[in-house]
Formats: sequence, C-alpha cells, structure tokens
Amino acid sequence: MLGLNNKDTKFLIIVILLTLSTPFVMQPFSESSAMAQFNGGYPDLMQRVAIFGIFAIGFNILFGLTGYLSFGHAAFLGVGSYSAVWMFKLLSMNIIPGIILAVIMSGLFALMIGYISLRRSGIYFSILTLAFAQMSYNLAYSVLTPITNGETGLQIRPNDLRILDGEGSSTYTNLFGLQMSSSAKWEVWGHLFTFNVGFYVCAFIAICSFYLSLRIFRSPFGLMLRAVKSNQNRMSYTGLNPRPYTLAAFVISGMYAGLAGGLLASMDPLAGAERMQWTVGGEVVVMTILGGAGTLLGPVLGAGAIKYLENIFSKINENVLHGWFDFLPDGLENLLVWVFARFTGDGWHLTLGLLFMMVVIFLPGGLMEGAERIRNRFGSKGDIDETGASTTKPAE
Amino acid sequence: MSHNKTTRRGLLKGGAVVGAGLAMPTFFTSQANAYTNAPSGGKVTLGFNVPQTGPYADEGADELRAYELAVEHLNGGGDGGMMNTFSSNALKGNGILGNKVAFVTGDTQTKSDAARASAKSMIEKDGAVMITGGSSSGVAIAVQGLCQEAGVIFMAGLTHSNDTTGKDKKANGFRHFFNGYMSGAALAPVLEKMYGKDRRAYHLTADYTWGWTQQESIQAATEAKGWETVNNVLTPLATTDFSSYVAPVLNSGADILVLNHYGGNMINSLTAAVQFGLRDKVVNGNNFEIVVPLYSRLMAKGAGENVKGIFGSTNWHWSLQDEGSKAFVKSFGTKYGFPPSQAAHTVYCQTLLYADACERAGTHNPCGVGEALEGFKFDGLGNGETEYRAEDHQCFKDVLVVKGKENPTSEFDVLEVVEVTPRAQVEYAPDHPMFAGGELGKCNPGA
Amino acid sequence: MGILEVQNVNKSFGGLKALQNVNLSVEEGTIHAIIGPNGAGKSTLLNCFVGKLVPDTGSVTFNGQSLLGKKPYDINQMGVSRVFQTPEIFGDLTVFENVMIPCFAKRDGAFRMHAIERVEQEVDIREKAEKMLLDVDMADKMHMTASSMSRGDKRRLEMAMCLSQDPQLLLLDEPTAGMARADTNNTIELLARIQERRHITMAIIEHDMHVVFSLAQKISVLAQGTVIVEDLPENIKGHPKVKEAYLGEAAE
Amino acid sequence: MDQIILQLLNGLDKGSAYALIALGLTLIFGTLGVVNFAHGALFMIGAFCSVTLQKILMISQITIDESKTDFLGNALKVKTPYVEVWFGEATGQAIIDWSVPLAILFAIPIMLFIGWAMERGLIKHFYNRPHADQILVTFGLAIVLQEVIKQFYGANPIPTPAPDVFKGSFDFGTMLGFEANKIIYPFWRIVYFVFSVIIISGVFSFLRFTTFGMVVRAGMVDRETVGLLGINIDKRFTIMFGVAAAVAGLAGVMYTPINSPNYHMGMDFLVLSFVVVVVGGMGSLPGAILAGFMLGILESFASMNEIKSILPGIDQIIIYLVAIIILLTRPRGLMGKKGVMED
Repeated sequence: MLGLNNKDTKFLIIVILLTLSTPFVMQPFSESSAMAQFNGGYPDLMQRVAIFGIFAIGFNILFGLTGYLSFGHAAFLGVGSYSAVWMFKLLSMNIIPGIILAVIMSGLFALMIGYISLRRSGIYFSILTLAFAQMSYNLAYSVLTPITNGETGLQIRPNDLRILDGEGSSTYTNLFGLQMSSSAKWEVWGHLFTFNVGFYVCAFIAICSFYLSLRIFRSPFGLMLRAVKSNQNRMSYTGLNPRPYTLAAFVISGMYAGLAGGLLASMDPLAGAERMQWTVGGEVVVMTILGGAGTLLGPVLGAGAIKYLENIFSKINENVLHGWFDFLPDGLENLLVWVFARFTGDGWHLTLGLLFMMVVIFLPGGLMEGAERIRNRFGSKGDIDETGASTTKPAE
Repeated sequence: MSHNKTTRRGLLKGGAVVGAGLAMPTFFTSQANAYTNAPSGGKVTLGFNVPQTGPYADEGADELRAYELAVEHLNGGGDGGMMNTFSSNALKGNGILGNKVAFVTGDTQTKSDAARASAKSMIEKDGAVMITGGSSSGVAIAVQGLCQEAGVIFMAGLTHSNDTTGKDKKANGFRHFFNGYMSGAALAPVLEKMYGKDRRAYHLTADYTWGWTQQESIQAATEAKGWETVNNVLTPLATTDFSSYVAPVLNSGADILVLNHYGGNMINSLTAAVQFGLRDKVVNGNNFEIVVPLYSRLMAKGAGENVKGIFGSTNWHWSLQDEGSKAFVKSFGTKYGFPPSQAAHTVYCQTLLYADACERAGTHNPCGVGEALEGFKFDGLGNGETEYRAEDHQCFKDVLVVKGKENPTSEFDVLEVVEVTPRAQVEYAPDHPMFAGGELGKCNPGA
Repeated sequence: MGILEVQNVNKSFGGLKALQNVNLSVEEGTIHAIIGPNGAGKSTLLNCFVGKLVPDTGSVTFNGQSLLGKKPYDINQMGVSRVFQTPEIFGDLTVFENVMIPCFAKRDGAFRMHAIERVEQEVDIREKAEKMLLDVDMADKMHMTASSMSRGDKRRLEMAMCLSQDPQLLLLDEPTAGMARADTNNTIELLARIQERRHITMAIIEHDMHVVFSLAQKISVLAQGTVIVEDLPENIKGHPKVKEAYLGEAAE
Repeated sequence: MDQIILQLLNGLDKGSAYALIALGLTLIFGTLGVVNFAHGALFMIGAFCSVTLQKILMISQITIDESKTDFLGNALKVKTPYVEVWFGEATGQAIIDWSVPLAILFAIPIMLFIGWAMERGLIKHFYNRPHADQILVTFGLAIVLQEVIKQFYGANPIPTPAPDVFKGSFDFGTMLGFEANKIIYPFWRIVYFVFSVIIISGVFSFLRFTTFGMVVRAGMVDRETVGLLGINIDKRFTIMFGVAAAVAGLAGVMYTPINSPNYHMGMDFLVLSFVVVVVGGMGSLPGAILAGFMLGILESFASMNEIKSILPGIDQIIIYLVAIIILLTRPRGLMGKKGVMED
C-alpha cells in the first residue's frame, strides 16, 4: 500500500493510530487524581511534540543516514518561523501560504549553508553549521530587528496588512476558517480529553513527514546516504559523488526544520530569535540521539520525551510535592519534598542532564534500543523493522 | 455514555471565516462559559510564570516566594502583609470572590518561546485565569500577546522596556513596574544635581529592544539637562567580557559612562569599568562617574563592591519606611529570613491588585477585571499614591533614585535610597513619541 | 596504443621524488602486473590513475582521454575500478546492498535523486547484484553485514563490487596480501576466470611472484620511481636489472 | 594608534582565557580522543573553587549587637569571620583579601581529583563509542554539574574580588610616550595574561622536556605502538585528563575577579572554546593556543567603534565569521592533523 511493503504499511498504520490517539495516550490519569500533574494531553504540548517530532525526523535524515552532525538546524527552524509569520502579517492568517513559504525559504537557506558547510566533514562540518546558526541568531536578535523584531519576536498585530483577509479580520491562525486554537473537550469517567484542531493539523503533517521519511529510508537515495555514512572513499571510487547526495539530504532536513518552524508559528504566531540559538540546534541533536539515531521512530520518541520533561517537570513545584506527600509524617514529608524538589520545578534541568547520561550509558542505541530490549525480554519478536537495514531482502 | 459532556472551550470565535469550502464542524456545541477558564468548584487558579533556569533564576525564585506569600495572604493566612495597608478594602482574606486561590508555576527560561509554552500549558492544562511574572521585557511582551489572544489577564512582572506599555501594549495586559522613560525622568535631575550641567556621557547599550528604549530615554532626559552624548555603543547580548567596550571610553573625552545593561551584562560591564579604574580618573576637570539606570538589589549584590556610590533607579526598595513597605518586608522577612527584592514586591502587589480588581468587578472575566483596573487609583502598596492609567495600562507611581551603599551593614544592604522622585515628575502623555505606534485593542475574554 | 597510457609522469612529495619519468602502456584485454621493491612508487602510481593524486608533470590517458585533474568518481564512471590493499567496502551495509550500490552507480551516473522509488522495486539492479554474488560464491552471505565478514570475504566482496560495474580497466592493489596459499590460489583462479570470460583489462600491483607469474601477460618493474624494465613475464625472470633492484634492496 | 594598542591588549587578555580553555580541551581530545562537552563545566567548577574558598574563609562567628537592629527590627547579628577571630583582624582580612590567589592551591587537588574521577568513572567507557555519544554524555554531565552548583550557590553571580594590591590599572601609555590615561590596563588582567602564559608554557615544557610528557606525546601520535613498548599509556592519559581539568579549573579560578562567576558560565564558554579548538585544528596544542589568541584579538578589534560604524553588528558575529573563513580556506583549521575527526 502507498508504495510500501507489508511490514512498512503495518508500521505506518501503527504510527498513524498512535498519533491520532495522542490525546488519550498523553492523558492517562484522571483529573482528580494526584497523578493529573503528569497528564500531557493539552493542545500546546501535543502540538509541540508533533512539531518537534517533524524537526527530529528531518534531522535524522541528515544525521541518522549520512552521519553528518549539524549543530545549526535551529537556523532553519527560525527562518521557517519568521517566513510564516511574515506571510500571516502580509498575506493571510490562513496557515497554508505561511507554511509553504517557510519550507521554501528554509530550503533556500539550507542550500546556501549546506553548499558551503559540506565542503568539510566531521567536526569541521559541525562547527561550520554551528557558526552559521549562531551568526543568524546574533544578527536576528540585534541588527536585523526591523525584520525579526529582535528580542521580542515577530508578532501579529491587529493593524497588519493581510491582503487576502481584508481589514479588521481575525488575528487567529486558521486553515480556511478553522481556527488552530479551537478544541473540543470530552469528559468521561473523570478524564478530560482535548481534541484540538491545531494538533490534528500538526499530526496530519507529521504523519505525512513520517511517511516521506519512510520512503526516503527505503529508497535508493536512502541507500546512497547510508553509503555516505559508511564509507565515502569507496563511494567515490564507485563512481558516486557523495556531495550532491549529502547536500540533498541537508536541504531536505533543512526543509523539514523549516516546516516545523512554520508549524510552530502557525500554532502560536510568534517567531523569536531564540529559536535560532545553538541550544535549540543542540536540542534536536539530543532528541535524535536520545531516541535512537538512524531509526525511523526514535527521533519522534526523543522529541516527545524532552518536550514532555520540559513542560511537565518544570511545573512540579514544592507546593505540588507537598500535596503528594501529604499523608506522610511531617519530617519525612519535608525530607521527601526536599529531595524531589531538586529534580523538579527549578531543578528540571538536573533531571534532563541525568536522563541524557543514563540513556547514553545504558542504552547506546537510544530509547528505541530500550523498546527493543523490552520486546525481546517478552519474547514476542515484533515484525516492525526499525533500522531499515534488512528490508532490502529480495521479495520472496 | 449519557453522562459524557462535549463542550466547546478555547478561543473559537465566530465570523471571519476565510475559506468558503469548510464550514464549522458540528461537534462543537455552544460555549458553556462566558470567558476563558472561568473558575469552578470554589477554586481559582493563577499562573506564576517566572524564570527558574538561566541567568535570572534567582530573581524568579524571589518572585515565586512573593507569589506564595500573596496567595497565603489572599486565602487568609499569615499576617496579611500589605492587604492591611492597601487603600482598597475589597479583599477579605477568603480567596478571590469566595474562591480559594490555587496556583501553578512554570519556567520561562527567559526565552519568549519557552515562556509562551509554559503560559499556554497553564491556560490550557491547569485552567489558569490570570498569568503573571517574568524577568525580561522580551518575555513579558511575548506572554502579554499570548494572554490577549487566549483571553486571560496578564500582570507583567519585571519588565522595564517602554514597549511593554508602548507599541506592544495590550488590553489584557497591565504593568506595575516602571519603565525606561521613568528611569530617565527620575535620574536626570539627580544626576544634574550631583554631577553638574556640563557633562559628556558615553553610553554602552545592550544590543536589543530593551537596551535601545532605555538608552533613548536616558539620552533624551540627560540632554534636556544640558548633557552631551559623546557616543552610544551597542554591545552584543552574549558578551561576557566588556573590556574591549570599556577600554576606549577614557579616550573619547567623556566623563560619564552610562551602562544600559541588565543582569549578568550589567554586572560584567560595571566590573570591567571599575577594573579599568575609570572612577579614579579626572576628565575635563570632572571626576569620572558611572551610572547604571536600572538597578536591582540582586544585580548589585552580584557586582559586589563595584556598585559603591553608583547611581541608578529602582522600582522599590525594602528600606522604604512607609507602612505598606514595612508591612511587606515584615511578613516576607519573617517567612523567608531575608528582605524581598523589587521583583518580589512588584509581583506581590500585582497579585493583590488582580484579586482586588476581581472583587470590585465581581467577576474573573478579563473584561470586567480590566475595567476595574483601568484608571484605578490606590495607595498603601509601598510606592505612594499609584494609578493604573486607562490609556496604556501603565502604572504611575513614585520612582526611587538609589545609589550603591558605601558602608553596607549586611549582605542585603547594598543600595540606599537617594531620592523618591514624585510621580508627577515621571509622567508622560500616552501618545509620547517613545511609546507611539501601539494599540491597546479591545479586551478579550476569550469566549 | 594501450587502453591506459602513462607518459613521463613525475611526482614528488616535498624533496622526495616518488615517480620519475614513468612510462607505461597497458594493452587492452591483458593482465599487466606492476612489481617492484617496497617504496618503489607502485601505490603512488596507482593513485595517479584514479584521481587521488595528480602528477606534477606528464600525462595519463585512458582510452585516449586524459585522466589528470578528474575526480575519482568521474574516472570510475569512465570505466576504471579499483580494488584496495585493505578492502574498502560499506561496512555498515549488507553484502547485497554493497553490490547494489555500484550497480546503481553504473546505471545512474554520479548523482541521481531517486528518493521516492523503492530499492525493492529496482528489479534489474537486484538481479544483476544477485548474479554477481553468485559469480563470486557469496550468495549465501548476501544478508550479512559486510563488516562482520572475514578479510578474505571482504576482498571478494570488493572485487564483486568492482566487477558489477563491468569496468574496462580493473586496478588491483595487492589483491592477495596477507592471504593463505589456498586463498591466494582461489583468487588467482577467480581473476583468471574473469579475464577469460569478460576480457577485462587488469593492472595488478603485487608482491607475490607466484601470483604475478600465474596471471600477468606483461610486467613492468618499478624501482626508485622509474620503470626499469617493461617486458613479457618470461623475459623478466632473470633480467639483470630486476635482479639488481631486488637484490640491492635485500642487501641493504 | 593608542586605540589599536589598547585593543591588542584586550585581545591578548581575552585570548588567554580562550587559549587556556582550548588547551585543556585539546589535551583531552589529543590524548583520549574524547570530545568533552563538560570542559566548560570544569572551567566553571574551577571558578567556584574560588567562591567556595571565599565562603570557607568567611565562615563567621555570630555575635549579637543589641545596639543595632536588622531589617526586621530585631537585634543585629554581627558576623566576624573566624580567620579574623583567630589571626587578628588585620591578618584575617589580608587572608580573605587574597582568597582568589589562595584558591589556586585549593583548586589544584580538587580539579585533579575531579578530572581523575570523571575519566575513570565515565569517560573511560566512551573511548570506543561514536563521537556523538561522547558529546551527549559529556553534555549531560555538564548540565548535571552546573545544576548541582546552582543548588548550592544560586543563579546570581557571586562577586570574588582580586586582592587590593591588584585593583586599579596600569598606564602603559606613559611608558610608550603617549599622554596619561590613553592606554591604561587593569592590573588583574595583566596578572591573568602572565598567569596564562606561565600555565601554557608550563604545559608545553612538561610535554616536551619530561619523560612522562614525551611518552604522552608519543602516545598521542601512535597509541598502539607506545602500548606495545610495555608502557601503561592509559594510566598516563588518565593523569593528563586530570591535568587538563586542572588547567581549565585554574583558568576559572583566575577568571573570577574579571567576571563574577555564575553557574552557567561554563556553557557561555563552551561553544566559543569549541570554535577555538576547531579553528586551531583538532588535536593540535599550538593550534589551539594560536587560535585562542587570534580570535581574542580579532574580537577586540571588531568591537572598535570605527569598525562597528562601517559594519554594524560585526562584533556579534566576528568569531563565527572568522571560523567559517578559516575552515573554508584551511580544511583542518590552522594546524590540524589529517584524518582527525573528519568522519
């Protein structure tokens, strides 16, 4: 189906089902329970997980397949966001033109940076991309303020031009009138599920992105990219010029990043310079490695894990902790609250750092390896092939 | 499943349907609430969005302490703090409108993106009806925009840029803190008195929006007093070593250095300026002086001895002796063991003011609350007579001119109040050119 | 006129003259061995054929076209394949994929973007690769990861990769180095079979005289950067200059 | 002219900080082949050694002064540091005054230990892992280290002044025949420069003139061969990791009077120091030093008003711009070795 073999079709269907049921999966606890703090099924987080999933899927096409480690993909995310917001300001609050321009602009930007950076490999390449991204960030924050609105970030104003929408039109992003921010809520047995238009738009695009990346992984082009990672020397002596392949991968992943940036702006029309900072570029690297570089689903899991941690753990303050341990004697309660407070609230970075270390130390293949191990432990050999390595078996 | 309830919440607004093809899906039933996150179950949730990681984490921590104190006081706990000195008597210590006050916290990371994500989660997940906090203007403006869209009230925390209530002002946003213009208006007369009319100033300015607006304000105010501006050099935000910007100052013929920096930037640039021995020099027959227009106690502490004798302005200081300030310092100090910072004071006041406005309006509806706050005049919150101006939602009150203390008696005692500049002196017209270009818009209840 | 013509090639690294006035002509359809003591410049010469090094002066032509300044992948596309001393293969990929890549390169040229097609559906490529693996007796190892194989298998794989491109000229850099006698004999047999069946021109650098004299139809002896003798194998044996070159080395 | 000399001095000073960090980073990379993203954190920990010593020296005896009141109106608690109680006020104050230089002695054993513990406890297991894994694990470690410091010391910068004798500035201009006040430079920054020159030459002579250093250098070139000679190269490399950590830590200690240390200062330097190392060429010690000073000087020149007025914002990007130009013209940075970190 859809140009996939049976295994991949099954895989895709599972991914689609998982994505569509995110509002349930991320909202496992009843509203009244103490665990409700861990519910993540609200629109913003679900959107972010989907969007950063797209970002990481794209990054993985470059890093997972070719092994080129770019620290500068944040620049494309930023370019995508700025382009989209400018389209909202000038043309229409409909997200389609914004997203299209975001992908085009980031693609052009990636072509330029990639063309220069790919003259080098290894860490020299990484530093070149990092340098480009940092330059973009520093300039966007200061000198380019007329375009980027600097520190504050580019925002929508009621008196923007919006040629297609006309005077006094709504300032909410929409898809042909369907507002991104509108949601339906469903209360059942104390659970509250939110179905948000924006999330489903993101989810639809994320599934398309995933499908595209699946096709790339299984294509001769994907094979060439893996050849680049494996042995560039042999590739050259086999009559293949590695540069156009890596450049194509770089531009594709840059366009994915731009798409993610455009979507971020579509869900929340603000484009800040921070999106271009190296820490954001580093974040997608971390997401990809954490989930499992070179696997199809890993980067999405990594993105989900980090965004969840960032948004949920940072909100657990001592007050909440006291609520949890209320039933304990005072001394013990205070002790436990103190211990937990080191890792939550303002200590959430510590949890993040520890998580990186634990995963890299104990699960060298990232979260996907963890999933693999669990699957093996329980004996059932899943039939979803993750690495893409052995799917090129002859069709029996 | 007869007890299932499908409601439509969120920000769906009628009209403005652009594409003709798609009509509104039918599963959305009519709006159940009159405004976003109307409290239910006797509980009202406030969202405290402060920096918990990054350079301003300590400031954020102090804000959180003040928020917790305010919530305690609103719910009738503690000694009541400034509720006792507040000129409005609407608050009864039984929560807000009889609803017990609960709160959620989040981390802005001092990044507009993260701050908006955090605020959104408070609105979407926790049902916060008001968002407050923050420690930089970029964040404040970004979150203010979000609250306007989402239909909740935003009480800006520490934000000093003219833009917050200037070109980026929003109907749902209110600012208690002072701004760059007020700093200039308060400082200039003191500087003139201390250093004379005929001075030449050299500005080092953080190269982003806040820095620019403050520099513009200070330059205008000092030039009006007869000073000359020799140069204005923009420094990158990421600078940690300011030596190469400080080094040329002496040769420029300037005899005053104005540091339009905040936080780590300010600590480092001031340290570098003092290290270069600028203050020991005599230029044009005048002692060379340094001015830091925006001070905070935490920053002054970070700069250590270097702040001694250096002038600046601040929103509030714990050593003020009015009843409101004394009451606040007492209840904060008793609870936490040290005096509150200006950030703590600002957010404490705002929480009280929000609660008070709800009581007076009789609703949490942002439009009602906004109306109650607009043009509201009050006293007893530590800054003398104060007004929230209706035209731009900027708060007008006395501004403090402070100076680094020469002989501190404790680690908190680093600033001394030189002058309390009366409110009249720092007021400006709502259409002042430095604040032009924005539009308050209409209040948005979100429904 | 040979398929590969080398004329007056000079190459020096700093002060060291690696190649001096090298002249060489490889006749189409023959196996041409290049021998010589260590450090004679054999590998340098080979690198000049494939675009890894550019000679300081002189010319290298293949089918009448100059190879100078061309990139390795261009030279390969012209029909020159190379087997390395230590096998250069795609270690992370399966054996089958290793062979498919050169098949793609042969069909599509140096770059073709086919990001949406499926590898599985490239029937012609797959068939060709399968056939090639059968040819070198590796069909059973098709789905192994290449890096997990023995050294001998890796070399056979590399050979298969080069052959799958139907090269006009195959360059072999010590194809039997480090092999046991039995393996060496297998390799000799394989190369002879290929030459017989496909008439591929080969240039071999080799130390093992057994290999050289079993295969070569012509031999060039390189010593201190110059070709001292180029002749038929029977004339090389016992040639005084060759003796001097090798004994001289041994005497040192 | 005076401006140029002044910025040259600034550049040398900035450059010495970059060079010191890059030196340690390169030592680790060159010996162990590990990309250490936690190196900035080591610099930060060094700085906090200085803060810690200051805090230790300031541990105070508390006496209650009934005549004064604190901010709450209670009787004031007067703190007198024990060192002043024990050694008399003058000596005690002098010791506190000299806490930053004293912190050098304090920091060396601590940093050596941290370096050793890091290598044995964590880095050792990552020698044969991909560079990306090394980056992630050391990045995680960097976050953990800085968060731990934040838990203890808060996020606000902590002032750690230089001894009084080093306050003020020195007038180079009068020496060179300029007017007074034309070229002045703070004493402590001169001290920092001299200090870094000493450390750098110390590390170089250690590597060049001691047997230990020669073995290490040989090991950097060809680890296997040196191992075959029966030398325990791993142990020496572990020690070099400790030395590298100590170099970073000392750079941090001495830096504290220049900028008040805070918990994320390591991250601020991290990206920059990597740019320096890569521009210098991966694995090359002289390259790292050269690049450090070069970028420091260029950065200083870029912040001159004359240049900024022609190219606004140039000081924002100069380092990255130079890095790009150098990497495009010299494939392996200034003095990089072939094949190192190129795949």
